Amino acid sequence: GNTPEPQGGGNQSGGVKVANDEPGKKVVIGFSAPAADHGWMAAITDAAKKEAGKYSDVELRVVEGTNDPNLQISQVETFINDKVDAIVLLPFDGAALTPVALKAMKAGITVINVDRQFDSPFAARSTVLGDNYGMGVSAGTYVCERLKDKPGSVVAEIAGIDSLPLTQDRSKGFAQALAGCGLKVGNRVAAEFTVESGERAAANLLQAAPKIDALWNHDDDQGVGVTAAIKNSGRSEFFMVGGAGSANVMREIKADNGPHKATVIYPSTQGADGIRLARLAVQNKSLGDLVEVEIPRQVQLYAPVVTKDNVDRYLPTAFES
Amino acid sequence: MVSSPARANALLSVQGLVKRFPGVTALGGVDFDVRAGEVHCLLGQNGAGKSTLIKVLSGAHRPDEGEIRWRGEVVEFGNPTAAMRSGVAAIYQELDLVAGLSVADNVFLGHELSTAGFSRRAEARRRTRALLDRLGHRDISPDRDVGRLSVAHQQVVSMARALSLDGQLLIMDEPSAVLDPDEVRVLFGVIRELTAQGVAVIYISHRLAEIREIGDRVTVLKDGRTVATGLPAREVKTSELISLMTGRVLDNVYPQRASLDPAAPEVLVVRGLADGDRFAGVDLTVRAGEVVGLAGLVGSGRSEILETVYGARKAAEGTVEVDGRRLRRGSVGAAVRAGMGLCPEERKSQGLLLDQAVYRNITVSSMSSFAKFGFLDDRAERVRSSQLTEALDVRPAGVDRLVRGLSGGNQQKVVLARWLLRECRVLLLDEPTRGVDVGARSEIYELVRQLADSGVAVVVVSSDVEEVLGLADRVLVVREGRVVHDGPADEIDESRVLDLVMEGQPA
Amino acid sequence: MSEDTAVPTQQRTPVAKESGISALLGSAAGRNTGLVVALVLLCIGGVVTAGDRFADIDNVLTILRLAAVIGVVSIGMTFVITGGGIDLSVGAIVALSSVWATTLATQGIANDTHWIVMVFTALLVGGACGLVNGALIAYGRVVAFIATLASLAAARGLAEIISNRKTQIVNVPGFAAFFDASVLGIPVLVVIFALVAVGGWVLLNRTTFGRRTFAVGGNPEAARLAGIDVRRHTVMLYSLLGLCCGLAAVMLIARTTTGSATHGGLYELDAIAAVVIGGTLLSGGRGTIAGTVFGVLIFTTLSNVFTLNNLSISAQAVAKGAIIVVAVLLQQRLARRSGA
Amino acid sequence: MSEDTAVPTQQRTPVAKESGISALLGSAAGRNTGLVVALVLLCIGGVVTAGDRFADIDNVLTILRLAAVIGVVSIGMTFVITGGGIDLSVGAIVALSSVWATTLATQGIANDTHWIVMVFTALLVGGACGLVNGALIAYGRVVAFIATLASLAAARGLAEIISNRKTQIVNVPGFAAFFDASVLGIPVLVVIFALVAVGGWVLLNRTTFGRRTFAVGGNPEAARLAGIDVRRHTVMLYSLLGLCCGLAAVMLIARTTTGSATHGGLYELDAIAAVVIGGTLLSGGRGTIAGTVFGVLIFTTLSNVFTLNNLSISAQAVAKGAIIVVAVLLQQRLARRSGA
Ligand SMILES: Nc1ncnc2c1ncn2[C@@H]1O[C@H](COP(=O)(O)OP(=O)(O)OP(=O)(O)O)[C@@H](O)[C@H]1O
Ligand SMILES: Nc1ncnc2c1ncn2[C@@H]1O[C@H](COP(=O)(O)OP(=O)(O)OP(=O)(O)O)[C@@H](O)[C@H]1O
Ligand SMILES: [Mg+2]
Ligand SMILES: [Mg+2]
Repeated sequence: GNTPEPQGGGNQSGGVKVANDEPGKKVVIGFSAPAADHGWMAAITDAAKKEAGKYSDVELRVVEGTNDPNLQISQVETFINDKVDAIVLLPFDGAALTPVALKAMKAGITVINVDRQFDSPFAARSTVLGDNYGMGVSAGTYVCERLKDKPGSVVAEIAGIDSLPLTQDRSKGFAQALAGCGLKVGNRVAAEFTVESGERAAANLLQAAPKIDALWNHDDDQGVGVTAAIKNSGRSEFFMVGGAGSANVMREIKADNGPHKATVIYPSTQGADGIRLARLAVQNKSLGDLVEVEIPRQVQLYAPVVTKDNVDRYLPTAFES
Repeated sequence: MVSSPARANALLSVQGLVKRFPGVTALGGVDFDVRAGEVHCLLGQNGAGKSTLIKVLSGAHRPDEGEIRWRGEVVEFGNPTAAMRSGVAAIYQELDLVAGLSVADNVFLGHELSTAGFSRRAEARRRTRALLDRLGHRDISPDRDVGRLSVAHQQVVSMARALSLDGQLLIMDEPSAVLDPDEVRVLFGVIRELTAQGVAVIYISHRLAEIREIGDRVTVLKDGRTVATGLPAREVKTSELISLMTGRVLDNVYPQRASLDPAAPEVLVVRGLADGDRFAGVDLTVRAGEVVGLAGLVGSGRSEILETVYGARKAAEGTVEVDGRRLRRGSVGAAVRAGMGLCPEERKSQGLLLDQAVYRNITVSSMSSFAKFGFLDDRAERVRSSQLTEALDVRPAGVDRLVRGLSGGNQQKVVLARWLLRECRVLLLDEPTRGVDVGARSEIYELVRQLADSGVAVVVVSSDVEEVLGLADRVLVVREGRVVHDGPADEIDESRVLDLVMEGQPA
Repeated sequence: MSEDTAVPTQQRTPVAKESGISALLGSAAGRNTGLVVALVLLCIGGVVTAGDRFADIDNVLTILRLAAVIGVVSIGMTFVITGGGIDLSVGAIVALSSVWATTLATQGIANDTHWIVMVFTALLVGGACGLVNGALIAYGRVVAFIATLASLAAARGLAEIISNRKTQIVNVPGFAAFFDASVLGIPVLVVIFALVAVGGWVLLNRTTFGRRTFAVGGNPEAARLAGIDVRRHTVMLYSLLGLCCGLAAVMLIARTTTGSATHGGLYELDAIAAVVIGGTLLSGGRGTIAGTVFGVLIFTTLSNVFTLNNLSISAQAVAKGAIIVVAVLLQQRLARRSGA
Repeated sequence: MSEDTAVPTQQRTPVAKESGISALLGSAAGRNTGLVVALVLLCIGGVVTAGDRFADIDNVLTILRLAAVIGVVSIGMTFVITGGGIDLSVGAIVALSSVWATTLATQGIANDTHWIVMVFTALLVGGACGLVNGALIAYGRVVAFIATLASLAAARGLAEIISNRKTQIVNVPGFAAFFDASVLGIPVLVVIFALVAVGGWVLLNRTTFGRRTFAVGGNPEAARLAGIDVRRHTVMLYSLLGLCCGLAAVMLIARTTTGSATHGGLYELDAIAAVVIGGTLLSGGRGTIAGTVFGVLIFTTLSNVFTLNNLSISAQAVAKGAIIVVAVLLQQRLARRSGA
């Protein structure tokens, strides 16, 4: 009876792997992430803190979130100076933080890389990845399923911050999945992961596309604004697929009273997983359900589609945006 | 100090007033009193503390010590509003108008005509119109942006503003400095009208002739102290006033002209200079050692001619040559490199770096002569500057002071020092003695003469016709942007110049 | 430069300025020819590239709705900049006001009484923040740039603490209904923007407060000597802007149905840009509400045209830079020619 | 205020100011007492809350390394602001320079020749951007705020287009080796920062260029009439800042081993804040390099102390705002007491 998702909430899995949760050697973990300028990112830090709070043998140091690689590097340097046992790092830019992560590894610190990948395999002991490309594919596949009988349908996309590689991966996955059923993205705008930017982008997009059949929005946090804009415009001819999987959107899917008919999960518990892995690695423990004696090099999380049919399964672990 | 009965009757009386600024005591004990209906003149050298006194009286500065009585009661004017409420209105030396606001807005700034917060604009415009008419300026529109008026017109607006306050005491800090004789006459008419109604006027000017004409009593300040008060303005001897002010005796104000060498080379040659309709066909030739004066009404375009010669404005037509080499149009850099220097009309906005040290203001145009490979020799700059400030008697001394803290006249000397340092070939002086006291004035005349004798070509613009005639070898009269007369200074007299200047003007 | 060439002694016919709407429109258009031309060019660009989709009435309303929120902030900013100040904390104040007005507690009271409680809360919070800014600057004599930079950090931090970094969704009946409605086909938000613009114009150009704002910004020393309490006036200017931010927060809550600590991101730059492109001097003493409105419209229309045309964000950025420069150059050339 | 009470006529001995290092340190500390005190208080706070972890030499070097990049930009910014300007595009110029210097093409040439090619590319791009800014402002007469806002958008857009919004990784041998090294235990980046600071100080305070900068910023019209080519000087100021941005880009490339269009985010605010908190007048005419260095150090030390102390992120923002205000008030009170 293991839960299908490793990220599936501490309490559930905690009950099973009693041996791993037993207090061990004290572990000091440094945690650094980009600025919590949108809900998902805030949820990442909150979940990590909550997870760390469950273990009496973990001391977590959380530093100010920042979108300046220069500052984030110096935060990691401070962790190195402090001789912490492990660092859980969600870098603003994976490549930019690689040298300092290498430095940390060389100093004997266990680095767990979360979400945005380093460009050197030696820079982290283990990597927890969401699947951005897979998210796009899941969303695209779902859209294809619903529109497969209607060739020539108009598909629109509201992306997140366009200059981030993760946004580009999501869009690529989405476009390729759509191509599989002969559809393509007709209109695309980018927002900035915030409610306000979502509203603004959606208002313009709805003008740009007089008729839409399906809309994929990369991020449920900005989705709150997108929904507001849709409501304002009084349009209802299309269905909407969300991204990231906030509790709000899942409740909407469950109630079936809004444009959202599905959302694709991008786990906001990756940071929490990072904390767990870091603790296990420092204490020389292994992942309970694996045969291996070491934790794996890389864990890639799945990006499932949540619909009315399966929403009850995901709602408990969804983040409140 | 005993308060005499006269004091008790006075509208305003001041005792033991002290005002200190960091590093300097501007007022070190001032006593005087002003009666209703009189014109009380304040005299004193540059930096004597006249403007500071005015600011204390009008609530703009708080005194450190001393007592001000208003109608016999001790008062404290904590801010300008308090003074205005009591009936004190002031025209400050440094015109304090807001560029960007209209004339009418400036006149009623701070005591706006309004109903429930909404401006009564038509009313304000009408009253401004009336005030300006009373000051003899039908030509200033109440809707005009004050920043676009000439300095003289701005001065008129300041006066309108002071009149609009309907005060019991009107304080004027060098109102005539930028006015031409005609306008001064109108001003005096207004002052007489006011005093006849019992309004008291404190009048500050460096022109002794004006004091004699309009003043009733005179108070002399020296180094922040009263050295004499209550002197009868019409009777007291000029020499006595000057020696009270300066502590020395001055006789001949204008220096002796050396006879001009007719073979001296033509240093500055201007041909057919024109700038749109502003001025046209200006020819001007100045030989080495010659001082050429430009006389004309305020607004006749003299400043603009000077600025165009200097390259600060781009000429539409015409050429400017220095020592036979033609200058690039509209380039100050070229003019300065060719050896030209300009003391601009508005020293505060055009001449000075107010928040920088005196020596930096002096060396700004000759930096390269103090620099090796671009690195400045600070010490040499200070030494040369102090030599100049001593020669010009800039007070207080000390070249590290910020220029902002200097009195108006001393600021003017700093600008002059800049071009003395540079050893120009051609020096253009726009109102060089505006706001400068008698003592310093004769020093400046002396300097100009010395410069000319050393071979510099000098052009002087001044609204003081007497000054132009006294100082210049040759006089040009400018009217509405044209040169209407060009001849030796000793072949023309003041009334003839005034005739030329006014010709065709409505009286 | 061609300046006006009247000889001073010659009687100059005073330019008769009629008051009333026609003057408002006339002078606004006159002094802002460059901006009007830029906006018209932009619209032509929109029609050419996006045709009916651009010229559509719904699209126009979309543009206006988008302009409304930042527009209200920009109008307040016009006052502060004209008065010689600057405020970097507007976005943060909008965020804090939006969060405070949508806490469970506030919403609870609003549900028990009336939704107007939320509006007052937002206005109060915004006004208070402005008051603090103004007091720091006028009485504490902290440079405006630094004081409001500090407020930016503090207000956003506070907004995050209060909201616990969650998006707060509004469930007060009546609130959304009121703000989503239309008056004669014009959305309430746009009506609010128009009212604020007209009110701002009257305040700046027709009242003592407005005259004093110009004076305080143009020459504070002269204003002081004229008996104006410059410091008190400064506090009032920042408080006014704070109120505008509070109002903008209400409008943003209505638009997004949420309050959030992320609201109002980079509003400071957007608002200042709109104000400055509109012709208000950054150094104070000159300001125009009409220009600000044009500035806001130019920026919103720009992003609308880009979106209609499906342009990439990077290309948008480059084009945006170019268009800003062209608009300003145009405005300058035309203003100079018209002798203003 | 204790003033000296010399009567004006009394001859005042001109204060002889010795030149040289002692004067530099003395006057810098003197005029910046408030900043020094603020920094010392911050350090005491650091030692009290984080003890040895703060006072550690490694930690000090960490602070300095962090300060180096933004420090170089801030020194350039000091010149522009002292000269009466402002530049909002610095972050975007850093990004564009970093991207241009790390394209495959540039790296290819660098690999074939020498890594210095990358350095020159970055400097060239930065300088060119500054030149464009300066020309727009000085000759095009576009307000600095708007011109550089436009450059901000354009340069970031261009950086994204060139990099195709990918992070570009540096693989040039020697480059990283050079910049990661230390000189006598001091990291090369810190050495560069120190050199730029000292060079900037000399340039601003000891050369004709610096003197002209003060003149141009203090009263451009007076500077022009004194024979200074104000427009050319303005162009030089912005170009200098552009060069500083190029250098900062090189340092950032070294620190992150990447070039990216996202580099330098919000550097404009950080740099302006450091400059202004250091005592340079935003309106121009007064500027101090030492103050800027203190300003940068205060901000970086602040975030280091926060990092060491595990504070809640939102509380950090609030504290940051409060500390900025306190530092400025302190600086003002002390400066006023010392009669400066
Ligand atoms: N704000 C100030 N800060 C420092 N010193 C000042 C300030 N204002 C005036 N002073 C000093 O006070 C003294 C008196 O100056 P004030 O302007 O009153 O002279 P004044 O008699 O009006 O001279 P002038 O005839 O040149 O106008 C001068 O030494 C001047 O340097
Ligand atoms: N920048 C300007 N814009 C508009 N009008 C101007 C400008 N500069 C000057 N004028 C006008 O041009 C006229 C001529 O001014 P100018 O200063 O050249 O005369 P002037 O003979 O030197 O008189 P003054 O004695 O006042 O210096 C003035 O009436 C002034 O109003
Ligand atoms: Mg005076
Ligand atoms: Mg003149």
